[in-house]
This record gives sequence, structure tokens and C-alpha cells, in this order.
Amino acid sequence: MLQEKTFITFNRMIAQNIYLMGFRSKKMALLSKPGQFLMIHLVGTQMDPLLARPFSVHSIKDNDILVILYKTVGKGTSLLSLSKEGDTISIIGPLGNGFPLPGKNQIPLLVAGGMGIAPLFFLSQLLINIKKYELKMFLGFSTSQEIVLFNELTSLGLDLSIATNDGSYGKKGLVTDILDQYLEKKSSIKPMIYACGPVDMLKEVSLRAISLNLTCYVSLESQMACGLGLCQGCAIKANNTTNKPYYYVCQDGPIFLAEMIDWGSL
Amino acid sequence: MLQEKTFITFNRMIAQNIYLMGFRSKKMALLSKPGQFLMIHLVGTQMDPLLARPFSVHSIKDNDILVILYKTVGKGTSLLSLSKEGDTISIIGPLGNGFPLPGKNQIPLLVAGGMGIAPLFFLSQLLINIKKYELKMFLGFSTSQEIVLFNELTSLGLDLSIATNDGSYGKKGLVTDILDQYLEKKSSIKPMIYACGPVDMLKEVSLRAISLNLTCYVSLESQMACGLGLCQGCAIKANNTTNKPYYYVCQDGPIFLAEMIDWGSL
Amino acid sequence: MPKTPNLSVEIGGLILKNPVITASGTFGYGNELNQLINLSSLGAIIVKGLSLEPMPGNPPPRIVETPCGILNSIGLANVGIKAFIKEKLPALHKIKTPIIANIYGHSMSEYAKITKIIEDTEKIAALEVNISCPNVEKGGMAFGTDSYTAAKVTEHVKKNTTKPVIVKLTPNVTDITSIAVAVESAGAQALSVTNTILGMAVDVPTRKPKLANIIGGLSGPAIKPLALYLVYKVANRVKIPVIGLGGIMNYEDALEFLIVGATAIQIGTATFVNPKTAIEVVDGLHNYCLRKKIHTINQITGSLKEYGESNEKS
Amino acid sequence: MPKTPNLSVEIGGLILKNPVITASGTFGYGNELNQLINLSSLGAIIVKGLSLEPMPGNPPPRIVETPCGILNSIGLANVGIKAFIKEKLPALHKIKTPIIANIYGHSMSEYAKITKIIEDTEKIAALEVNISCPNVEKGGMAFGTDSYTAAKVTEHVKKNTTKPVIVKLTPNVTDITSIAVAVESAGAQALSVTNTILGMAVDVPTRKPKLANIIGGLSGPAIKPLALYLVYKVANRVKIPVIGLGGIMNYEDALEFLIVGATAIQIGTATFVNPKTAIEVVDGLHNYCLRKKIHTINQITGSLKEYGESNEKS
Ligand SMILES: Cc1cc2nc3c(=O)[nH]c(=O)nc-3n(C[C@H](O)[C@H](O)[C@H](O)COP(=O)(O)OP(=O)(O)OC[C@H]3O[C@@H](n4cnc5c(N)ncnc54)[C@H](O)[C@@H]3O)c2cc1C
Ligand SMILES: Cc1cc2nc3c(=O)[nH]c(=O)nc-3n(C[C@H](O)[C@H](O)[C@H](O)COP(=O)(O)OP(=O)(O)OC[C@H]3O[C@@H](n4cnc5c(N)ncnc54)[C@H](O)[C@@H]3O)c2cc1C
Ligand SMILES: Cc1cc2nc3c(=O)[nH]c(=O)nc-3n(C[C@H](O)[C@H](O)[C@H](O)COP(=O)(O)O)c2cc1C
Ligand SMILES: Cc1cc2nc3c(=O)[nH]c(=O)nc-3n(C[C@H](O)[C@H](O)[C@H](O)COP(=O)(O)O)c2cc1C
Ligand code: FES
Ligand code: FES
Repeated sequence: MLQEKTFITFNRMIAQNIYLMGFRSKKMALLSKPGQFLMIHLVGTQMDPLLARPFSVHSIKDNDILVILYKTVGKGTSLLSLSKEGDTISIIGPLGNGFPLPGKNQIPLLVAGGMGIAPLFFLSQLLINIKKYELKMFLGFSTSQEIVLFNELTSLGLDLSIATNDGSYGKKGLVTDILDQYLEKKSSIKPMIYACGPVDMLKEVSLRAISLNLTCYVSLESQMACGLGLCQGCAIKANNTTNKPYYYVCQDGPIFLAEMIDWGSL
Repeated sequence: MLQEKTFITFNRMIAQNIYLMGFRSKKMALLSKPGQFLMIHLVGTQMDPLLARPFSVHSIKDNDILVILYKTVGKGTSLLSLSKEGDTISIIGPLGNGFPLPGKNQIPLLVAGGMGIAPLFFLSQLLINIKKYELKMFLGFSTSQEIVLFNELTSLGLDLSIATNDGSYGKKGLVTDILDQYLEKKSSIKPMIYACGPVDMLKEVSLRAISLNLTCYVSLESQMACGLGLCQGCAIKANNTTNKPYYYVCQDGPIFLAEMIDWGSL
Repeated sequence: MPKTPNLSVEIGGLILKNPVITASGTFGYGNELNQLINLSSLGAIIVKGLSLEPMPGNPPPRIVETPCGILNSIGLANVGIKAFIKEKLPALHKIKTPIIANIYGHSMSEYAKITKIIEDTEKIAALEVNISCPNVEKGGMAFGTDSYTAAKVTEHVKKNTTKPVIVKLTPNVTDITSIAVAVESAGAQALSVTNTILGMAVDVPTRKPKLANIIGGLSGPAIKPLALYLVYKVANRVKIPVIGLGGIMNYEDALEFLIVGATAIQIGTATFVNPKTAIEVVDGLHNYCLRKKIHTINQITGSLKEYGESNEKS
Repeated sequence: MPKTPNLSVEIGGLILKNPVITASGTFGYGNELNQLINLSSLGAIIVKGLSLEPMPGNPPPRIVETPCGILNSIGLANVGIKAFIKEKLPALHKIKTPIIANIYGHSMSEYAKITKIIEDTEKIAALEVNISCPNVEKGGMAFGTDSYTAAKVTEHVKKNTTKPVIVKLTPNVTDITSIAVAVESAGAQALSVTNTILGMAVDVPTRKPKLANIIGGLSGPAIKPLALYLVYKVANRVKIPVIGLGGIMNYEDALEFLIVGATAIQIGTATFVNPKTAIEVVDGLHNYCLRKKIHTINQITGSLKEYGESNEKS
């Protein structure tokens, strides 16, 4: 865990309300693993918004630039989107546990909904570089305009299946629909799933994985004040078969095995 | 009184921590008189700093650009200094009473301390344009690096006398020292004084003017929440010969006759 | 074609065309913004707190900005009820918005006397009784921190008027509901929740208080969470309408207060930041109702859902 | 050469090397920031509120940001005093900073029981008694809003320990000084002022409270003016040291609290914003004293000047 004031090296819109931003930090880049996150604060004396905001590490560029992919949804992300190359920001990271890598005989399958692509991109880079898998990724977006990183993912060599809610690209429907089709068709294969996206999607994916007895890791979000294990704010209800009542997303996660979570509470 | 969202046309540093900023508003430019002020708010959703900040109209450019001269002293002015051409700001104005112009036989004399030059520049432009006076101005700065607008004032045709606290330019001492010298030497002339600057300086100038029985207008500041007569925040103690206990700087001022003020309370 | 939503609300028999009221002490004597906004679009205007005799107010500095808020120690500076009626009120005669007088007395009998004067003043539509000002030595908040005296003040006012009586509560108490209930029993027809929170600030270089009065009242967005909580608590306890205020900056903040139980809301400090806030909140509520197909704004009041509840309905 | 200023302060017999303490609930179990800051530079560390048995805390969401502040409804989630001593405390053994346990009981006897356990735990230097948590149903704030029960809790704790006892007060009362005096008389050796203010927030699109618990405690810069006022009032009333907290973001804020009468200060929410805040405040105070030629930080405590007073001395 490091804290650094550093400079933004780029910040550009890649789709409606979606931005890629990079900042230099060799040390943090070296330490970061897929699935980990950063707490990001625009440096300044203003106290509104007050808290830093959590973002997954989306990729590492040139060994020393950390990249995040983010969507403007409120005050903090809107301000972030206005910052420019050379502006100072304060980052703490890498935080959280990160994705466990697949075992020898496990076949990974990536499932992303919307901005869920953010941490899975980094994971897929790693999986392809290290293990040379035939990596399959299911992507769901609400509409074709929100499809980001298509070329990047394709050129990594991923096999993409895309669904859009409005049918403007790929299969009309949810990402779980195309996942279902695949799992039914290839019921002989027992892949392990890595999923990130809106909580409703993660719930659906997890319930499927649990019922099919597949290993499934999900990247969860919750309201965070600190990201550092100080506030106990980021609680998420544990499945009642465990003896911890709550997990803390920033410390115990953000990556969880599907069966660890009490999905009924979400 | 108008409220407008408009664009910054320029914002540049002209000395250490001192900036000139212009924004377009034909209507407000048309209405503004020397001595009046504007309430300026950077448009945004952030609520820290919360309130708009008051600034005197420093000049009008090309008939439609309002110019302010400001010094960065805290949060609001520091933020203001970061804004750039094209940024949106919200202004309300013109506010306050403005300087009454000299009567037929009155000879105006301008006395500025530091940023007190801000409204007096506009006044001197007007006085020179309308009445073609031989206009004398006394300026006090803490040091030569803070001297601003020297060329502009000279080319307007003003006769400048400058004092600096550290003697790095002109006479070493306070602006009241050079004013005293002048008033003593030319004791036959009964000028009317327009003064703006730090409150201690205004107090000194006022006490002299009162004792010499000279008409003296001062531009006063006080903590303002609204600038519009709504909050009763900008109170300043009236001289007890009047029946109002307090004046309100935003409504009754910011320009006051020296004898209206209870200088002992300041 | 969508029906124009009905924004009108009733406060103690007084019908307001919309629930947006300007808060006392933040809207001068009512006419100052005449050049900037259409005063007739407001639900009601509450003028600066008025006392029987003129009050000079506290020495300056009276205002200091704090994080997301301001501290004020105006000290109820006002021209007095008589000068208000004679010199300020006439300017408001053409305005088609109810004018509400916020009143303050140093004693029970002063409250009664001001009330009598207002009773005879047609243009004043209702009274808001300030028993919660933190910035005056005698009376002021003291009346509002005790159920018994709060009820007594209310009675003194009620006895002397046929106009609707709103009582404005202070947040600086252990249990606001007991005071709310006492004031309701004493005949108040509505409650304004809340006045400012006590606070102070120090100028480090000089080690002096930033306010000459040392202590002031905190208002603005900083206090919104507390104000919202107090409105929620009070509205769940009394039957009379609650007018919510404290840090409302836009129509969404206003909706938060309505949802937790307010019948109407007031805009205070926000008017300093943007004098058009109240008007923008009226428009915002109108458009929200249109968008959400809400026919009357009363449907929003007290519509807070349980956390676990499904949100299909909204 | 300027003399190194003496920043040390005494709290009920406990000497702290500087007046900067991390606030309960905002610094985990003390060791979480071990990789980022030198914990031994702190004046003291107050750990998360501990109860006799583990407490799960409230359902999420437990945190929401508000203007210049945050609302939390953690609900005293903690591993319990025994697990703390066994599992968390060992990591702090090498740290040369006093560890203070913040304790919370559902009943008088629970407070007594936790105290006894702590009495036998050498590494815990002092106790901060939380009688002011707004986020638990039983006890919590209720103990702190009444002078009698506040004093009783204090007595129960005092009877069972020889370690310094600090009592943490709630701001949600009409008159904090009466509670402060009662607690002082009951034997408290210091007071922490203040815990969080009650508050809530509503999510307009769903009309649900933003906290699952509906109500939470407000902290951060938004509450600084109130906290400062309360410290000023309490410090002028009691003889024991007051530890000031509420919205301190930097050393200048810390100085404001010292100036109005605090002997030490705590850093809470600011640690979330910047985990190095406490360390930066220590450095800031050190440099301020150097710059101003202040030999011991105690000289600053209670040095507030009158408004009209000349400021030549500073
Ligand atoms: C571990 C983790 C990793 C994340 N990674 C990414 C990422 O890579 N890219 C990305 O775009 N976003 C990511 N997020 C979400 C991101 O943190 C929020 O979008 C951001 O904090 C919103 O800030 P804001 O000020 O713009 O919105 P706010 O004004 O604070 O809120 C706007 C809306 O977003 C919701 N919201 C705010 N914070 C969160 C949060 N932490 N989780 C869920 N909803 C929230 C609010 O309830 C509200 O409805 C991540 C969150 C977590 C916890
Ligand atoms: C009618 C009027 C006209 C003004 N014209 C000009 C001008 O033309 N150019 C210019 O540079 N400044 C002018 N000022 C002063 C200017 O408004 C303040 O410098 C500004 O508000 C400071 O804001 P800030 O956020 O940077 O400082 P803050 O962080 O708010 O405060 C920094 C310091 O400045 C002091 N301060 C803050 N506001 C005021 C104020 N209104 N008056 C006096 N001291 C204050 C504070 O006490 C503090 O010590 C004028 C003020 C008034 C009332
Ligand atoms: C400068 C100022 C003056 C005020 N004067 C009065 C007053 O005279 N009477 C009164 O009842 N409330 C007065 N208040 C309190 C406001 O009406 C309101 O209750 C409070 O500011 C909270 O609302 P806000 O956060 O929207 O400002 C005043 C507030 C401010 C900021
Ligand atoms: C997330 C969170 C958890 C807290 N938990 C506790 C606690 O367990 N015990 C306690 O006495 N105070 C607790 N507090 C209150 C803080 O210690 C402190 O009194 C309050 O936050 C005000 O200080 P601040 O504005 O600097 O944060 C908590 C505060 C926060 C924000
Ligand atoms: S975000 Fe603070 S403990 Fe997880
Ligand atoms: S600044 Fe509000 S009345 Fe003058």
C-alpha cells in the first residue's frame, strides 16, 4: 500500500461519459494486480466532494502508468473528467485482494457488464500473457454506444460475445442470456468465472455458478469512506454459512467467491 | 441589478498574486459606475467555497467587457485565479452606490493603497474622459513588485506619486506620508479625496480629511454573504452623530463619506 | 397532454401556490430582489425577523464562511415592526404572494404586542414565531429550548391573532419532538424546522473569534443532514404541517425534505449563493412532478420508503 | 538556534508526546496504516469502539457523503474486547504510542465488565468511554444525553480501573456543560468533545434513506463550527482537560480547537480523506510553534482573545 501525489498523463473520453485516465507511478504499477483498486483524490483545498473515490486498476501502460476506466455518474467522477494532463492527483493503492489466478486445469471465462470491463481488462491481459489461454469474454452493455475497448480486447486475442439491452449490437438481451446459452451448449466444460458489473448481474451470474457448481469470482462494490479498513463502512453481508456476519469490501474483497456472499441481501 | 452567466475572456497574472480578469456582459458594462461592485461565483456544483465573492469593477473594455483586478488571498480568489478563457462564471451586478462625481469647483485627488487601485482606476478613467482634470493620484504599495498598472495610469495622463513601505520604489513610507506632504505644501488647495485601500489607511486618510474639512469618499469592505441587502451581514458602525446604528456596505455603500463612519470601531 | 401538476399546499388555512418559501433573514424585507426575480412566483415570502422596537444587531464581523456553510451573528438587526409596516410593506402590496412576518420578542408580552400589531395589518398573511434565534442575549433561543416556555410563547401569540401561526424550532436541543408536541398543543398551526445550529470559528493568526459576537448560527448545506433528520422526526410526531429548511440548495434537496414529511420548504442561505434559487426550486418541482406524473405535490410529502422496500412504484 | 518546541500534553496522568490523537472508528484497530505512516509519531491511538461481545454492526449502506461531511451508521461493528486483545493488540506492541480503548456497553454492568478486562491489559494506556454513539439502539447515545446516567456510567468505569478515564460526549443535547460537569464530578479525568451529530439523507430517485439504518452520525468539516463551539463551552466550564474533535482537516483547524481551550485534539474523518492527516498535523503544529517561538504547546490552549483586543502579542 502506497500513497502518492502524482501527475495525470492523459484523460480522454472514449465513449459517452466514459473516460480513460493514466497517471505515472512506477512503484504502484509494479505492485498492482488485476482486481485491486485505487483510492483517488483530486488534490486541492476544496472539501466538496470530501472523500476519495475507488477505481479498479484497468491496465498498466509502459510499466509505469496506471490506467483507470471510469464513467461519470456524480460529482466526483464529473470533476475527475475535467482534469487534464499535468494536473496533480493523489492516489492510494494498490488496495484489496485482487483476482486469484486459475489453477492448472481451470478454464477461465470473463463476464463483464458495462463498466465491469474496467478490472477484467487488466485480468485478461495477464491471463493471456502468462498462460496463453483461449480466453472467452462475455460482455453486456445497455446500448452499442457504450461498447468500449472492442478493438483492444480483440487485438489481445480474446473471443468476445456481446449482448446489448436494446439489441443495437450483438445479441439483444442481458449478458447472462449469452452466458446461459454458452453454458447449456458446452455443459461438458466446467469453466471458472470472473465477473464484474452491476450488482444485479453479479447476482445472476453467481446464482448460476453456484447451482452449476462452478468456481466464480466476482468483483463487488460498496460505499467506501476510506478503502483502507479504517471505517467499517464497506460492509457486505456474508453468506450465513460462514461465521463472519459481514465482509469488508476494501479488505476482504473486492474479489469474492460467489458463495461467500448473501445475495439475498443485495 | 442583473444576474448573468457569462464567459471569461481573459484572466492573467500581472504581478505576484495579482490578476486581471475580464468577462463579457454588455448590459452590465453599460450599467456599471466607478465604485460599484460585482458578486462573482464560479459556476459548478461544488459547495466549497459556498458564497460568491465581491469585487469592484476595475474598468470596462470595448464597451462590453467588465474587468476586475484581484489579489489571491484565500480559497475563492485562488480558485478564481485558476480559471481560464472560456470558463463560465456567474456574476451579479452592478451593486452598491458608486462614487459621487466631483462638483463643479471640486478638485479630485485619488488615494489608493495596494488593491485599492481596483475601483479607482475606473474612476480615474471616467474623471479624465469627462472632465479633463489634471488628475493627481497617490499610490501606496508594500513593495515595488506589487506596483501594478503603472503604465496604464501614466498613459491615462495621471500625475502619480508613489510610496512603498520598504522604499523599493518612490518614497519610503506610507501613502498617507506623501499625501500629508502634499496637503501641507498646497494648503491653499482644498481637494476632494477619493480613497480605497486597507482599512487602516482609509482611517488615516479619513481622519486627515475630517480635520482639514475636506470632502472625502472612501470605498469600504466588509464580510458579505449576499451583496444584495438580504443578510444584514455587511454592517459597519455609523458615526454616532447619525441615527442609524450601522450602515450596510452593500446597500448604503461601498462608498461612504469619511464622516459617516465610526472609525474608532474599525 | 400531461396535466399541469398542482403544487399548492395549505399551511394553517393559508393556501400557497407552491411549497417554496423564502426563509427569514435571508430575503431582506421582501422586495430587495424585485429586479432579479418575479416575486409573485414564490409560494410565500418570510421577511427578516421583526421585533417590537428596532434592533441594531451585533457588531461586525457578523458573517463568516465555514465548510459548506456560513456562520452568522446578525443579532436580529431590524427596523422594528412599525417601521416595517410603514416603510417596507407598501413595496410588497402589488406582489401576489403571501407575506409572512417572522417575529421575535424579548418577553412573552412583547410577542403578544407584535402579534396585535400584525393582526391589524391586512397584507401580512401569517406569523412565523422565532423562538430559536441563537444570536440574541435575552429570550431568543432560550424560549425554544424548553417545552414549557415554547408553549407559553405560542399561547401568547395565538391569543392575539386569527392569522395562521407557525412556530420555528431550534435544533439545539436534546429532544425536538417534545418541544414540537408542546407547541402543537399550544395551538401552533405549523412548525418550521429548523433554525441555525450553534457554532463558532477562530482566526488563527490573531487568535480571535471570527465573529465579534464569538458565537453564531450555522446554516447552509453543511447542516442539511441534521435538518432533514429533525424534520423526519417532527413530522412523524405531530399532525400539523412541518415546513422543512436547512441547507436546501436545489429542487432535489427540497424533494428530500418533502419525502421525509415536510409539507413545504424554505430556502435560506442558498439565496445568497444564487438569488434565483427559490424560483429554480419552484420550476424544478414543477418539472419533476410532470416527469413523474405526480398530480399534486402533497403526494410526495411523507413518502419515504423503507430501505429494503422495492422501488418499482417510483 | 531555535529550541525544539515541547508538544507534549498530559491527559489524566498520561503523557502524550504530542496532542494529536486518532479518533475512534476512523483508525480501525490501530495497525491498518502501518505501511503508510509511522504510528509511533502519533500522540495516541484510539481504536474502534469495543463492546463486551462482538457486534455485527448495521446493514449496509453504512456510509454516505454529504456536503463537506459524511454520515455513518456503522453501528459499532467490532470484534469484541476479547478478540481485540488477542488478535489485534499484539500488532501494536512494538508501537511507541499509547493505545486508548474506546468502549461501549449496552448496560452499566457491561461498561464495568469491559473496564475490568482492560484493567488487566497492560498495553492499553487509557479508556475513552463512548456514551454518545448515535448508531446503536440500546444505550449508546441515551447514556450521554442525561447528566445522571452519564455520571453513573462514568462511576461504573472509574470504580474498575486505575487507568485514565476519558468520557466522550454527544453534541445532540440542549446543554452539554451540565453533562460535562456531571461526568467530571463522577471522576472523569478528561472529556472528548464531540461525537457525531444526528443526521439523515434521502435518495430521491428511490425515495429511500441513503443509509439502511435511516439515521446516522454526521462528521467531517461540516460540523467543525459546532464542535469548536462545544469545546469552547465545555473547556470554560470544567477543570479537566478537554480533547477537541470534529472536522479537523489540518493543523490550522487543530490550532482553532487548542485556542478555544482543548488540551489535545483528535483526527477522525480527515484520515479517510488523507491517511497522513494526523502526521501532517503533528508536523504542522511543530512548525507553527517554531515559527511563533512558542516553547510549549500548552501555551496555546485557551488563548482565545476578545474580539476587540489588540493582537500585538501574537
Ligand atoms: C472497489 C471499487 C472499484 C470501482 N471501480 C470502478 C471503475 O473502475 N470504474 C468506475 O467507473 N467506477 C468504479 N467504481 C465505482 C466508483 O467508485 C463510483 O462510480 C464513484 O465513486 C462515484 O463517485 P461520484 O462522486 O461521481 O458519484 P456520487 O455523486 O458519489 O454518486 C453518484 C451515484 O453513484 C453511486 N455511488 C457512489 N459511490 C459508489 C460506489 N463506491 N459504489 C457504487 N455506487 C456508488 C451513488 O449512490 C449515486 O447514486 C468502483 C467502486 C468500488 C467500490
Ligand atoms: C465591495 C467590495 C469590493 C471588493 N473589491 C475587490 C477588488 O476589486 N479586488 C480584490 O482583490 N478584492 C476585492 N475585495 C475583497 C475580496 O472580496 C476578498 O479578497 C475575497 O472575498 C477573498 O476571498 P477568498 O475566498 O480568496 O478569501 P477567504 O478564504 O474568504 O479569506 C481570506 C482572507 O481574506 C479576508 N476576507 C475575505 N473576504 C473579505 C472581504 N469581503 N473583505 C475583506 N476581507 C475579506 C478573510 O478574513 C481572510 O483573512 C472587495 C471586497 C468588497 C466587500
Ligand atoms: C444571515 C441570516 C439571518 C437570519 N435571520 C433570521 C431571523 O431573523 N429569523 C429567523 O427565524 N431565522 C433567521 N435565520 C435562519 C434562517 O431563516 C434559516 O432557518 C437557517 O438559515 C437554515 O436554513 P438555510 O440553511 O437554508 O439557510 C437567519 C439565517 C441567516 C443565514
Ligand atoms: C465511520 C465512523 C465510525 C465511528 N465510530 C466510532 C466509535 O466506534 N466510537 C466513538 O466513540 N466514535 C466513533 N466515531 C466518531 C468519531 O470518533 C468522531 O467523534 C467524529 O467522527 C467527529 O470527528 P471528525 O469530524 O474528525 O470525524 C466514528 C466516526 C465515523 C466517521
Ligand atoms: S471502506 Fe473503510 S473499511 Fe472499507
Ligand atoms: S452583504 Fe448581505 S446585506 Fe450586505
